[in-house]
Amino acid sequence: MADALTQLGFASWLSVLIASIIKVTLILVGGSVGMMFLTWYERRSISYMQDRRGPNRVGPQGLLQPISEAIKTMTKEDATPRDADKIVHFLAPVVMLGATVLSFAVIPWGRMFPVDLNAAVLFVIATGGLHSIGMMMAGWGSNNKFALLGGMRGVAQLISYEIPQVMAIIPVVLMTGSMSLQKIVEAQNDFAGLGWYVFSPVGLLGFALFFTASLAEGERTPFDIPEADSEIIAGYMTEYSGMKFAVFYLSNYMSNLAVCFITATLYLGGGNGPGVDALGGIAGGLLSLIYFLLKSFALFFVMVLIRATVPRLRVDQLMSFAWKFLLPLVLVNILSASFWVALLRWDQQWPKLTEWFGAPSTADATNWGRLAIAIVLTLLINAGAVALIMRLTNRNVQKHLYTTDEELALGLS
Amino acid sequence: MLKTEELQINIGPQHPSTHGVFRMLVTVDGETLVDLKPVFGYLHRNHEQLGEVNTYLQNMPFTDRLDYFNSMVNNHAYARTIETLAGVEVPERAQYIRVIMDELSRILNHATAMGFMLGDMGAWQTALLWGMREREKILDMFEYVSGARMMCNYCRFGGVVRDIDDWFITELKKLMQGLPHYFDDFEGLLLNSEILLARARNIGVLPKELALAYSVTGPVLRGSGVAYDIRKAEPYAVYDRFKFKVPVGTVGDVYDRFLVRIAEMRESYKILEQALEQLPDATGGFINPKVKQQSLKAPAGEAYARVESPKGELGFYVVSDGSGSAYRYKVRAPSFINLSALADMCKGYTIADVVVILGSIDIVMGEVDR
Amino acid sequence: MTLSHLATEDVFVVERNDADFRAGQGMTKGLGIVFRKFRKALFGKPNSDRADTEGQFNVQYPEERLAMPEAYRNMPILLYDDATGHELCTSCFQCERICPPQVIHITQAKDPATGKPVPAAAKFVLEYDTCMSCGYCAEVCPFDAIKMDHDFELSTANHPELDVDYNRLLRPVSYYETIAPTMWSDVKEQAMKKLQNNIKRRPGDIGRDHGQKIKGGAPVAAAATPAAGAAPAAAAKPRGPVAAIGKNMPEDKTAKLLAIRAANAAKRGGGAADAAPVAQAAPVVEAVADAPAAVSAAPTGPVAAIGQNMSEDKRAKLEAIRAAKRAERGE
Amino acid sequence: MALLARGELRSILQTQLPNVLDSRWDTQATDQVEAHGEGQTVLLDFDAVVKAEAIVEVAHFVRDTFGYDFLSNITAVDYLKQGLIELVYQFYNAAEGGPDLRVRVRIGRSPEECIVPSLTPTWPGADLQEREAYDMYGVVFPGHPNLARIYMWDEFKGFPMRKDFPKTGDKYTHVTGE
Amino acid sequence: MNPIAIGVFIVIALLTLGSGIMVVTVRNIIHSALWLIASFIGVAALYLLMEAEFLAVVQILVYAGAVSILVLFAIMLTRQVTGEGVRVVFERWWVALLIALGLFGVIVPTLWKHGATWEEAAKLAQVGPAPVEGAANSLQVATATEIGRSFMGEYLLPFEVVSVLLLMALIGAVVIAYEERTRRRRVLTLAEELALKKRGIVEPRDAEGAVMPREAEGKVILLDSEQA
Repeated sequence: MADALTQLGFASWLSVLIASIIKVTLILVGGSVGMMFLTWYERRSISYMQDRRGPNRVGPQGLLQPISEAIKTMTKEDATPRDADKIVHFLAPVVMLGATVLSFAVIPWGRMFPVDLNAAVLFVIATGGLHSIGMMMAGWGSNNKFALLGGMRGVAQLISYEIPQVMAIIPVVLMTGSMSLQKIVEAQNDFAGLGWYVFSPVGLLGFALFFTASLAEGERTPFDIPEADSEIIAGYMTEYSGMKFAVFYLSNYMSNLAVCFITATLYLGGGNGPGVDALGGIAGGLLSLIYFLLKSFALFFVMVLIRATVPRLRVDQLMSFAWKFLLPLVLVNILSASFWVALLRWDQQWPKLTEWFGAPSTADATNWGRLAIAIVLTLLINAGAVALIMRLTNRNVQKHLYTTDEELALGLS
Repeated sequence: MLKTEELQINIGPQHPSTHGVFRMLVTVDGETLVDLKPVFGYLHRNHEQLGEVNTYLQNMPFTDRLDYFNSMVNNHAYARTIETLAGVEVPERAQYIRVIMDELSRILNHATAMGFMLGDMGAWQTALLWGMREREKILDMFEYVSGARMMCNYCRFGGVVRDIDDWFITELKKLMQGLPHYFDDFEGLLLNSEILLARARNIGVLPKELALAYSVTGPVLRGSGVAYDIRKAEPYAVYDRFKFKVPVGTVGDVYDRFLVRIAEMRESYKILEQALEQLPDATGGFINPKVKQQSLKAPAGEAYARVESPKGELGFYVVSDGSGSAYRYKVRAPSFINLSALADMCKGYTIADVVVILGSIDIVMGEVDR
Repeated sequence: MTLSHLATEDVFVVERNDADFRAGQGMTKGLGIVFRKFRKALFGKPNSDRADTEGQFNVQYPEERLAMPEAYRNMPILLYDDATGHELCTSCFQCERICPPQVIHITQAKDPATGKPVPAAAKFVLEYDTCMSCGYCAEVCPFDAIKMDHDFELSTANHPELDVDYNRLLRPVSYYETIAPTMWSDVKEQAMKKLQNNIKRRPGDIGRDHGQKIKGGAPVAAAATPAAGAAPAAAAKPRGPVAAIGKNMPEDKTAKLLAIRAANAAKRGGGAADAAPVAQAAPVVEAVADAPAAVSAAPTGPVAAIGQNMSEDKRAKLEAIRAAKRAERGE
Repeated sequence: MALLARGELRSILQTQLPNVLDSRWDTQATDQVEAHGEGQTVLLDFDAVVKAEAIVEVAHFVRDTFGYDFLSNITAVDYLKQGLIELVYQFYNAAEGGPDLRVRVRIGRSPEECIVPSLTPTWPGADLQEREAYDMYGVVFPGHPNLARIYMWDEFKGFPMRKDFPKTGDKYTHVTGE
Repeated sequence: MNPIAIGVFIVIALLTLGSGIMVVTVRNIIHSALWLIASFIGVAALYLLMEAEFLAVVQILVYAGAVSILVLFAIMLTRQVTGEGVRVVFERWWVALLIALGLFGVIVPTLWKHGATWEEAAKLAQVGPAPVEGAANSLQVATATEIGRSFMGEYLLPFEVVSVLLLMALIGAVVIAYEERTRRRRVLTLAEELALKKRGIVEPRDAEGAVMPREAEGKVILLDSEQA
């Protein structure tokens, strides 16, 4: 875009500035509009799950409901507790929103990339990590026990789940050989746009793990412990009202949206799909955008479905889930991903393989024999690991089911 | 060595999951609960004194306001007490009608109570709203017979105020067609959900040995494994004519209470089926016509009558001095007395468990704070 | 512990399935059920029967309304006879005595000539804000004069307005007939018979002046009779979840007519002192005049449109009566 | 473990625990006596009225001997004219089912007399009920772990369910001195 | 470098330095930690300006997102923070100054000496063949690929030593925490108390009346966190 502006005769610094401003505006507007749509979407779908209608009064099908609610929250009184740390209390929502908006910089909208960062995958995770600072500030700055408790819980949760989240990405990075989201999308364009990572055993497990960890990062049920309303009221947001609360909410939903976008990009092929390449040009771009949005919103629907179904975990269960369940599986998944890459890419290390099945696959020629071996091997490793971990978890639960001893397992005499 | 600080937190009186204006002053060590003090009285209106001022009939609508989920049961218990006191005969049809209303109340109470408990656990209202849907259907029928959805004021001394008609019976049969689907959905939604198991199993254990000493009644007592149901132990109305089972738990945790409530809904369903089958025709009348409702005078003496309310043993203890109003009127409110076990049940568990345990006791502040 | 009062087959232990191997199957099942619900609610037919447990269950309240069962009781109202305008109440104080929260306050009417009590109420005040809708007053009334209304849209910001006096309690018998036809037909004969007996003992306009001293002309409320009579006697039993409601119609029309009459009376009165009430009443009349469109639309569909300005109607009515009073004084 | 008929407990207590029965009500002549509360006639029951200090012993006795292990209800009644406060303890036999067993304690209304030992150490379920009796009737339960007002606020004076408590006027303004 | 970049650099560098100064001067220790985060983010921005994207992101991920939060946690868990007057003690300021000066004295000469070498290396890397597809196209020093290669090749030994050291720290932390937990005061649940009572064990209580930790008949009573 900057180049085009320079050609129109703008000074180079001016064209960079204008292009950046346009991009930033688009990201901000896209993010907020997306968030507004998301709230409507969530409320309507959860309503249908509960046999009700949901918001349907403001605008067609209630689509304008988020706007009326935005106006409502913005015009509400903005209260600050008397003993709060005023500056920290004020800055907390800003930090939260800032971190979220940053992550939108690298999100590919179909085939359109605002910024193609080399370490884009890590960048998204890192901006997600910044949330913990905002939470801490909110929890501490409010001078409220519930807020502090919520902030502490939130930060502990975010830090714990960042690890499985980052490590769940490693297989994708290994398989692509790059951390750029653009490259990752391109790498999933095989098989007429259907070579998504989720169709491989490694990608499937990775997808499940990453999505689960992302639910925790985005504070979605069953991991909405920092704002568990039935326990600690609203967690770190307890003392916020009006616009600041709205900003928290905005950031929350935007980060959920970002999580869906990233998951769709990493595992579901981003904007890839049948027909995108065939169309090409602007039409193909539009089609890819549609594919991308469809995938993302389908993922969000799963989030809503989970929210409508399951209760939330307890804090200690949350932690043990991250450390005792997700982390081992993630590590195993990295192992099988390296097998995958080794089988499909390398030739010198296993000359026999090359002898039997030919050279490793490239983008245009797929080596079916090697692919089959890779699928079987990784499937075995992953399934075995999942079964093992589940067995261990079950045994652990069974063992500790009754607090002290068998005496408590009372029967009807 | 680092020593953790103990923190005092007020949960309530304005808190999303205290089921009304109820306050728990909790002391926590980290997230573990060290001590819990329940604080009552925010809704206290001296109901018992009102009962001493009102005439017997005037007091009937006030009993609606005790446990406002089950006003039919409250009416029944109160009417039974005054009938015992004044020696009033109740026609058989009225007894059956009362049983039908009681069991419908039990279904609606358990459906919503479990929904609220799951809501406290963080399941976003789905179970609650499905329960609310069934409750709405039942409330519509209550409205049809009694004139009001929640404050039914339906029982009179020696019967009920209005007979049930064909419309009611056909609608009840239709409702009963749908109820098993609801039970199945509800069980399928959460009964085996791993997260629910993790949150409910072995939480808030009230062992069988201690349950009776804590005077808890209803599903809390049965969840602990004591098969004590007033409908069986001291059958009232026509409960001795029905075949139903008393579900009991084994461990006495939140999960057992949850399971017992679901099983009770299914048993209530069986009772409804039998009651509809046995319902005598209208020749016997639905109210004892000899009773002077407005100027009922009971002979001096005392009476205590109790029913198995969905929340436990609901009893009214009335002392009469021979006049038209009670000399002493005391309510044995199940959720109030069940609360006496709350503090000890919560000890040693985490803050997140406290709200779940409270939800599993199923309290209504209208009854606790009388 | 042995439980000797219970046979063994009467007790069963709930199944906990503690030993089951858990691999997320329970959660998956739950997700499946919720998704099925979603599908049925989105594409299936709405929930219309008590046997249904699937599909939309909502009623879109201001447009759609559930039919009220006849027995529904909200707030008490007083009845008067359409034909003669005589109130059914004889101020026997039965309701005042039974009322649990003691919110009924009656003053008996007296014959101005002899000073003897007359079987009619001079004042009848009911505190709606404290009323607990138990329905005892309607139950005990030997003359079937006090009945429970079905109108539940009583919310107001003006609290004192909820101390409702005689004028605002009165409804024609025909109105009650529309909301509870069978319940009225059960008691109609004896109620009317008792009323005829009482009318004989009421000198002059006592008992049909509705607490006002209106000399000459038909009683105010009689004007409302045609409107009320026109209201269809809808079957009130809630067969389906949604049914036509037209019960507010007579009131709207009554209010409108009253307002117009009051305005006319005020004009006749002329005096400068009366200008204010007329000006006050005028906008209300206009507001009410908008209502007919909505009202006329009502019977066509299953969903009845109802003027949302209920309290305004009532205010209009009240205002109109006051205006009439002042106009009269001016004459 | 057997169910007791109404009135049976008194004769059993007379033979087995002769010291626990309240001698003031130890009359064989009639089962009930006319008493007066607020001008009306009240009949006072004579069944198993025990001494206040013996309530714990009797409660354990009925639990251990007859299986009445479920303390369902504790009711305080104020008989103003007799100057009595009666506490009615209702026990149930959870194993056998059946009707309740009532054990009564009658004590004076003055603060020195209005004392009954607490059952809370053995029946924790009595906790809130005893607090209620304290709050509303002023019965003091020594041995109760936390005998504080339960419904009324801590600064409240008087016991609102007593028959001589003024029923009119705003008590709150009176207390705060406004 | 274009003038915009230089301007941005000056602004970011000043902000970073300013936050750093605030860290040591501000009186409230929580504020100080928050300023530290700001300074970390400033450093990350500087990395980004040098087009060392990977380093920048890791800086945010590890330092701003995790390390600083650990610092905050440590402060909050060891001090009464909800109350008033959290002050940084300034008694040993000269020690800090000494360490800072020493560090400065090490870093500046190193940069001075090796600056030219690094630039050359960067140029070499730029013209050399990209080792794996997806390697960065600009300065190669700081890209993920290069870092990975150096770790696994040239600096393998130090890398492994550091890993072992970290692992030891990790295990040590677990050991300390584990001991701490078993000795912790904990509250018995109703069922546990009953089970102990049945065996005739009266639970030992400390002065405050809380149940003391103990082993009952050689059997360790399980802790809550183990039940999950």
